[in-house]
Amino acid sequence: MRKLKENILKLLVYLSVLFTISTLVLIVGYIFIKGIKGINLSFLFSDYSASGDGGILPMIITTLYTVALSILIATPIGVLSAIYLQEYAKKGKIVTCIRFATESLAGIPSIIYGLFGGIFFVVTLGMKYSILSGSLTVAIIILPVIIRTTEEALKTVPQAYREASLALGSTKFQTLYKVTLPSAIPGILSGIILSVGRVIGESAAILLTAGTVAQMPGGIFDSARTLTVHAYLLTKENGDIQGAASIGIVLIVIVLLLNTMARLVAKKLNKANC
Amino acid sequence: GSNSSDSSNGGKVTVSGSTSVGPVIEICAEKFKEANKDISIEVQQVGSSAGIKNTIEGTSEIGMASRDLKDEEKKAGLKETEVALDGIALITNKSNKVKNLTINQVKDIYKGKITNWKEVGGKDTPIVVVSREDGSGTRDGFQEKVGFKSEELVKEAQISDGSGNIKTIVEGNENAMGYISFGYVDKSVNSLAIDNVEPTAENVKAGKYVIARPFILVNKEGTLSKQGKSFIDFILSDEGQKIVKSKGFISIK
Amino acid sequence: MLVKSRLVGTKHRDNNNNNKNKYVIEKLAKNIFMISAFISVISLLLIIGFVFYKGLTPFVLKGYSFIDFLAGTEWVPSADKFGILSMITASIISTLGALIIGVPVGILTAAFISEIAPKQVAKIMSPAVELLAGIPSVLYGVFGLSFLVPNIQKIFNLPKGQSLITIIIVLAIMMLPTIISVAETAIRAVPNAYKEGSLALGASKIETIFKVVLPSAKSGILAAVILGVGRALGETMAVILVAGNSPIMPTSLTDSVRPLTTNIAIEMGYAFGTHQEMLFTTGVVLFTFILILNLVLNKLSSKAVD
Amino acid sequence: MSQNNKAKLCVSNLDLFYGDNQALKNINMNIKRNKVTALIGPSGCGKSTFLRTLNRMNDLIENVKIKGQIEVDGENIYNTEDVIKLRTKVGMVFQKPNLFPMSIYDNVAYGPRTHGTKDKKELDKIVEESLKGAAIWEEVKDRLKSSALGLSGGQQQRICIARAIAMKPEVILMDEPTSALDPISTLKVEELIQELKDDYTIVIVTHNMQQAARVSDDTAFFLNGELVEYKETKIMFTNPEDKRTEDYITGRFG
Amino acid sequence: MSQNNKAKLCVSNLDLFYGDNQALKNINMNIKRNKVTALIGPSGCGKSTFLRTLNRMNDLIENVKIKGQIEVDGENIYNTEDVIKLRTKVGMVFQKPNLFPMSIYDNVAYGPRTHGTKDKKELDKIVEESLKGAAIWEEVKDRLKSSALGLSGGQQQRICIARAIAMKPEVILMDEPTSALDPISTLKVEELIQELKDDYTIVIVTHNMQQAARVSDDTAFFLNGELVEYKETKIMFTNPEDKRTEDYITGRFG
Ligand SMILES: Nc1ncnc2c1ncn2[C@@H]1O[C@H](COP(=O)(O)OP(=O)(O)OP(=O)(O)O)[C@@H](O)[C@H]1O
Ligand SMILES: Nc1ncnc2c1ncn2[C@@H]1O[C@H](COP(=O)(O)OP(=O)(O)OP(=O)(O)O)[C@@H](O)[C@H]1O
Ligand SMILES: [Mg+2]
Ligand SMILES: [Mg+2]
Repeated sequence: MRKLKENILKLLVYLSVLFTISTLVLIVGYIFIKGIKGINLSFLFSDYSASGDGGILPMIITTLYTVALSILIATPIGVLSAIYLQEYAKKGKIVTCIRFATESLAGIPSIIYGLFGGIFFVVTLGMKYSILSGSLTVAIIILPVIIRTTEEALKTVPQAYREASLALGSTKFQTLYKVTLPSAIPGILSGIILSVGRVIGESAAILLTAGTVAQMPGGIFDSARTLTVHAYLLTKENGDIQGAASIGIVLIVIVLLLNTMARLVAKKLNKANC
Repeated sequence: GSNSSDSSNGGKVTVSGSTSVGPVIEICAEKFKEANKDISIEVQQVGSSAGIKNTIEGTSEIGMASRDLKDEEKKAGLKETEVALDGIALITNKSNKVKNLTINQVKDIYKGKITNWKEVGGKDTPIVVVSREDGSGTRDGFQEKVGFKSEELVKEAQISDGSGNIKTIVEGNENAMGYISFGYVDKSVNSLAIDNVEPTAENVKAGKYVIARPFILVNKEGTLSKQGKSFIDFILSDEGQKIVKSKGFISIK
Repeated sequence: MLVKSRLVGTKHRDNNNNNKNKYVIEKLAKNIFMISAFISVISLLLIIGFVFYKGLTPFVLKGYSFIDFLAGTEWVPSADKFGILSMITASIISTLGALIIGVPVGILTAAFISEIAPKQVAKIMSPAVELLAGIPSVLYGVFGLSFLVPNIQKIFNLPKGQSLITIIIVLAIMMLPTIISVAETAIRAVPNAYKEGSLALGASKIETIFKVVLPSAKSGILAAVILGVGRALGETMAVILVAGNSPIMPTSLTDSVRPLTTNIAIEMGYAFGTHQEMLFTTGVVLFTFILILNLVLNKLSSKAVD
Repeated sequence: MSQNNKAKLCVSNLDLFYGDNQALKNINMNIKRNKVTALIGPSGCGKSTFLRTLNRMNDLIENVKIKGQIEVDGENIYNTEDVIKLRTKVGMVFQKPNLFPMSIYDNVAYGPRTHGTKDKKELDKIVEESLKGAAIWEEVKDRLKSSALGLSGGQQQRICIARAIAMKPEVILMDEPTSALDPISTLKVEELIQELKDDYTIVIVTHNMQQAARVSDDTAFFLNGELVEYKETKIMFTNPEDKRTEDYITGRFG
Repeated sequence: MSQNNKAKLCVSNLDLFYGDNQALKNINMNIKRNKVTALIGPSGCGKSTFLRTLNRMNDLIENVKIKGQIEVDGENIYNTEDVIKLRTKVGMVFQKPNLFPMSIYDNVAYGPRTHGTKDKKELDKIVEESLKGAAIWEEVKDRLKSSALGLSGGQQQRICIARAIAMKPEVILMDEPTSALDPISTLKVEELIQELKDDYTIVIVTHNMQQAARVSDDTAFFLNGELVEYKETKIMFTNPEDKRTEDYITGRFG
């Protein structure tokens, strides 16, 4: 009986893993098989041309701009908010409400954020269609993710660490940046990695705030087209699955690079305190 | 491209709107810039309504639409310029033997009165009807010319938001039938003759192929900049219309 | 005695002044944290306010009936008919379906990576999963449309593959990476002492995982589920491509349906006026829907605590 | 040394390495059935490490290499696949209390439940008996359903003991089980150990010489991973053979 | 009782509640300067709770209500805003070792660094002295840069003591500091306590009566949150006034 239960549970675990791995292999495999033909140097590194076989360099640059900017905006605000909620605010109705609101917002379709950003940043604040408007909008989208994952990471830091530090006459703030935050970094980082994914994958919200101009952006105040928006337009308007898959490959490589970078940073930070 | 303020001709023209019109305008912009290096043109593909709204609000100078203006929009003082015609082709899967339908058959299929391909001379398989979303310019044009209303559309119809998506669906499903703008038709699908009239630009121009609608540019009355005006003029010029033709659309000339 | 002579004596204590600085920094830090939280809350409130303002306009100012909106089954904007009951139904079924598949698979995979897998395997799997999180939803949609849809059509012998079941699979896949990576972090944080305690009582590794590790990581796992569901619900681009989007009441898992999210995304580009506002109302309904879901999930988890 | 047929646990030529660092050096030891064996020695000498090899808890730590063999009832525990059976037979109480974040009741019922006891009444009985056995019943009987983590350190440790007892193992390994207890509870636990030894084999790590003297039949003295001396407690404390043992024991009393 | 001018810490009418549950009841106690005061009592009687009020560690726990007053050097610690100064003055060693996940060196240097000591040489000196003071230097001097969490329980606890000493506080609160230590280290720590008391005021919670008898000048006996008896250790152990004190102490020796 016990063995049976044990085996069933084991089977469930392995089936789950199998499901996860096979979807991973299927999706990534599919994208590679469809898209690899389109990958070549001129595709990657030449300027876009509406009429012919241009490359996607402007989109790559735009994507990097957007990721960097939105993470730069959302991470400090999100992490600091989480610190406030977890370490400073009195546990009570307000915090519960805030947490509840953030969680619920995570489920609003991004197009609604896009419409909001399109009115608030683009028109009201006069930022026009620009990488800045787009980044601010997706920064709001990823805020809940960063807040929640950071909160969870902080929660897992043993109370004993905080007590020890405070008992040594450290202030709450010293305790925070010397003990609590370093212990929470892996968790925070996984939140950021998820957010990078979310930013890179965003199409609707960015389309409505950063626009779709297929040109090399001169700066963050220019409108431009990210890789995902490009893939979205290719699929939706042209049915160009192969082109979308080629962009998919580029995106996967970018995500891989960014994740590896994040991991390296985490390692550095971990070494610094151990 | 940033605007060079020192040149009297320089400046930025912002265009936004329909994703059907967008690609061809993008090419026009590229060509236009070759001759007018100091003018930069920004083309946003965000949908007809958004483009019109942007033009009303002043976010964009010129709006692109693949449908006629609604009364509410006209009231806001917009001026429209027709820049091209677009035929709408009925498409089916490559393996489908049906090559021609009457316009009434098309209507009945979309209203759900004909549900099997054998009723129109094909195999004994159900027809999977694919349509654009409510509000789409292509759909408006299609329904108006075929002669039925939105609420009459068979409820089970597959709804898809973009010519590309419709093409992909039809390409992958032998039962499917959909409609897309001429500019997007290619070898991956069959395009049907309607009442024995082939879907070609000549037939549209000649008025024989009836399922067609205009592409328009709009701008706020009296606010069009010199650069904006010269861009619209370029599109209407022979060179501009050649680009329109080369993308499979129909020149208004 | 040697200890005393060394330890006592000059006190390298900082004086009061120094402490005053610390308290100033402390206050400052706290205020910065508070302001950040405030910014977050404000931006989130702004969005909620915006959606509600837009979404409630037709009912408050234009005399539409909210009941008809919720209970109506016909959606023909150009004929001024706005009923979303069929979409609510589709959303509930597809979300629940995706939850039923995605949540257990995600949690169990996370448990595998953090507790069972050899270190080498875990080291490959964890970034691979994060990679899945980085794939844009459009590509999930493309994959769904050109791989899942034809296969579902073939397997179930249907006229078309766009169906509830396809949505469920795509959503389940899409929530996986978020659930896995957040849950993995939570599971890794469970103290070793708990595991040792359980193993020493003769529990097997699997029993330990299910009875001690997962319950101990509950809060984090819940966060994972909520974020995962959020991602799946919020991402519409993939669903649009595989849903079929017919606004009809589903009668079986093989029907084409239009969930609330795709209704918004698919028509927003061309919508204006009342039609556009009704799409925002759809957003309001969706928001309420997610609110309820979160409430239920939170209740479930707090029940499990004691 | 005792004969094999009396021995419950036979340890021969046991070496243990944490990476390159040898923590146990050629340990040979026969632990007698139904006796209490005390392990003493300075901090870091390997007592906990040794204890943990006896129910294979060291399997969990990476980079641990174990050589030699350990037999329970004549069966080599590092040959069998059935670690669960081993650990059911050989219970353990850890140095730091490690209760699960569940209610007191669920903590104690954890073991029996895991091994298939589902009946509510039976579980109630086991929980009550075990808590009584660990001298904590009176303090917690009114709050069995509240979280075990709200208890004081000493209370937590006694719940840990109750949790181990609830499994009715044959061998109980205790790693400084009373280091967090007050004298009264300590006494109760010591009495309990005395009572249990009729049916159980008990191995206890302690820093408290008096405790070792009071409760144990045999005592083993570890130093730097070596087993320096191992014999009857009475003899060990009155007449240690090795100079180092004497130093250690008298260091305490002197 | 001692006179006020000799008292380092004056506790008057102290009540403490965890929610509705009263853990300390009207405690009045003057803890003498440069003496070692032992707190004894059965598990759960409130010793740790009391100790933690002395440097306001209970501030961290929600739902704690404190009434009455505590003065350090005549200053009410619950009136001052400067908790840092208080905690710098009043160091603490906890019941469970709670080292940071950092190197041994960084753990010990944590306090001084927090208070502005940046100089590498000075830090090195402080770390070495503190580790020596806590009788752990020899064991760890070659692995100062490796993680403190890889140490045995006893080793960890001594690092905790070193970490507290490194701050050079005036009062040191110790919550069962030797419960995880072997007799030799215990002895060393007890010696250390004796040495330190000329300049420091020390409050120590212990379950070990002998330890209380050996190291403390005064002893306070707690029961169910009440201070039952508080006097010179010698008198307390030979001639307890209260029946309950006698029962408790003799329960150990009887
Ligand atoms: N997980 C581990 N990894 C590496 N070394 C370890 C580990 N656990 C223990 N050690 C080392 O092995 C030696 C023995 O440790 P052990 O915990 O067995 O000592 P102990 O006798 O139980 O001490 P104490 O009385 O302080 O609990 C010590 O030097 C310790 O530092
Ligand atoms: N954080 C807390 N919340 C609620 N109750 C608590 C908390 N900490 C302690 N208590 C309760 O307060 C009482 C005193 O606990 P305390 O930890 O002070 O006991 P102690 O004398 O130190 O015991 P031990 O010797 O076992 O460490 C106990 O009944 C305990 O259950
Ligand atoms: Mg040990
Ligand atoms: Mg205590």
